[in-house]
Amino acid sequence: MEGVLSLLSAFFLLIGSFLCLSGGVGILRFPDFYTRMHAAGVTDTLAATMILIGLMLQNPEMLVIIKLILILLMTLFISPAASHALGQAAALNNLPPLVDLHIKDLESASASGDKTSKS
Amino acid sequence: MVGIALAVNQIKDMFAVVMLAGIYGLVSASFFVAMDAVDVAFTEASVGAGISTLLMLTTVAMTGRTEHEASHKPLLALILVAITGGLLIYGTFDMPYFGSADAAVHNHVAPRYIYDSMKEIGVPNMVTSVLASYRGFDTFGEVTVIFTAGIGVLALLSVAQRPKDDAAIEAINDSMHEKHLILRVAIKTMIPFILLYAFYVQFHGDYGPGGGFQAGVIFAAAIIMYAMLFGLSAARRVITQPFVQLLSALGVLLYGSVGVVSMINGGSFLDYSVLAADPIAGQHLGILIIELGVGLTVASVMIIIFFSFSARREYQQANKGGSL
Amino acid sequence: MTMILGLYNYWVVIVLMMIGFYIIIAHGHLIKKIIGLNIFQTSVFIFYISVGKVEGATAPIWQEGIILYSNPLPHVLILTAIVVGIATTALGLALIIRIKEAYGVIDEDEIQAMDNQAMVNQDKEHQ
Amino acid sequence: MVIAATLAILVAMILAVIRAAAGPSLYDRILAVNMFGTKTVLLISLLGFVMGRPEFLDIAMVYALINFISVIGVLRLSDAFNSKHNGQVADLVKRVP
Repeated sequence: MEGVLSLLSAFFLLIGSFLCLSGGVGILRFPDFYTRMHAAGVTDTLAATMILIGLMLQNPEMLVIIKLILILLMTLFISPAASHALGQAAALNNLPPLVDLHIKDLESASASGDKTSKS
Repeated sequence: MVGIALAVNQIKDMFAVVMLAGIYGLVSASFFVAMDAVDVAFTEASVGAGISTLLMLTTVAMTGRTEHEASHKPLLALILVAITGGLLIYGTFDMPYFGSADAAVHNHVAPRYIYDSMKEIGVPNMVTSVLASYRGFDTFGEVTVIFTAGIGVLALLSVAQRPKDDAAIEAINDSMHEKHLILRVAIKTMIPFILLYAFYVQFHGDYGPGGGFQAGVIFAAAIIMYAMLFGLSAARRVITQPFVQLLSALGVLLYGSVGVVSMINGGSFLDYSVLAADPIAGQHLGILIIELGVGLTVASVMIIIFFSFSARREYQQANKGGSL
Repeated sequence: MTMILGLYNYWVVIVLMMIGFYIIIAHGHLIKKIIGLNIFQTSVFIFYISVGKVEGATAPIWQEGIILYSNPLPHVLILTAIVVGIATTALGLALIIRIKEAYGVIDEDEIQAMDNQAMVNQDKEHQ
Repeated sequence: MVIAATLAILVAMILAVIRAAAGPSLYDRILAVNMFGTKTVLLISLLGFVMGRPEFLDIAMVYALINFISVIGVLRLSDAFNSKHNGQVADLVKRVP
């Protein structure tokens, strides 16, 4: 039983670490804000969940587990709300996504950029 | 941390600098956890990362974002800094090594705090017992300083304002409702838990990390959150200005009067052992009450500071037709 | 080598302190100065906390079976210092806002220039 | 395993800091700070386990709360930067190959 638990916990922690790292690489390497937000937002929540579950399996004390569950609930509550607010604010304030720009050629891209900056 | 500090030095955009300062606060709090200073990390977490970033950002929003190129030569400053740093590093060669147990700091009063506080005070968290009992007078001074700072901010930034009528508040409320629907629902759900958690931190400070300072800041943070999403006037209706001012004074008063009561009971100022028949019970009672006083003052001063900052901002915006 | 390992925490503190110091004296922007002051302050916090750390000890909260604790005294001092620090920072920021309202700028040099100008004008009026 | 996770989080934190320092737009910075905050929550919980005193999860909880508050605050205030922000958008657009 003990061995199974620690193995499971190690597994969860491993997944969590991997997600963390991929999120970090994503936030650094992706080309524009929205893709970066995708990388950070998605991995953040799942990585936190995985690591917290991994920690829960490590400690048999009830109080610690309750606190971990509280943190987990809070993360699940907060992280999507914050991501949503961030994305909404960016969209409302005319931060253009990169996708639209690839369709047009460079001149019209910079022209539309100028237009947004004047509006 | 050094890297972040250097970046702060280089970047001209004030907004980025403030964000980096926020990260800097987070890093230093993690460092405090690694150094066993859990109570300090607690405080830094609630203060350095949240409130101070918020205040700085409000100021940046009110004063403009860019920094001009410095006109004078920074070389002189650099030389001065290099000389001072060199002297200080020279000074460290006599210092005790990091983590050594026989350094001078660990030899005078600290052993008594560590080994006797359980007997004398009966509170497991030594930081709390030192803070509230052994060095209670110190803490009284700190609380007074915070109170004074609150008064100072109030004197500098308060604007004469007439309370808005209900219709205006409703209008603001509706306009924000559209924009921040999801956030408002999320926060509405969370605020009661945050307040409850603040009380937990307040009264659990004897047994784990926490205490009046931290609880005050968390409590204030919940109110600040409400004010940010539901409009300042709506928050002011819940917590009126005279009420917080009264509360902040009341906290200091509570602290001081515990000291006076212990003097009346025959002890010296802030000596809680005489508050109850049993010295340890007296200590418990005293610590509980003064932590409450500290919590009240800190919470209300933080609320006062935030309210005055954002009221000032609204006032400026109203005077300039909504543009900065 | 042992010296480097034993003293590096002080050196980090000094480097941070000097960066804060440099920001305070070399930059004219008042908010930046406040941030510099905060960095300086944090370096002092780190100094205190790292002095209080004992190798192999744990946090100073009493628990059955633990003998070695870190020193609680610096923690107390720094805990209050942090909260007082935020209060004074708020006061400084409030002052900055008032300066901005009075002068329209928050750059040290420009404020000085405006002050000098005002002084010159006053002198002219007297003559 | 716990230590490995701690190291992974540290690396992710460093990457987030680089993004916060470099990030061309305002929202990139806010995003990086937000991510840094969540990572700090995880780091502190992990550190509690590494040091063998896992009852210090309170701090992690405060972090989760306060981080959220600061992100919300930043977003509310960032409306004030709107007019100044659009210049940056133009820069961003021009940088696209």
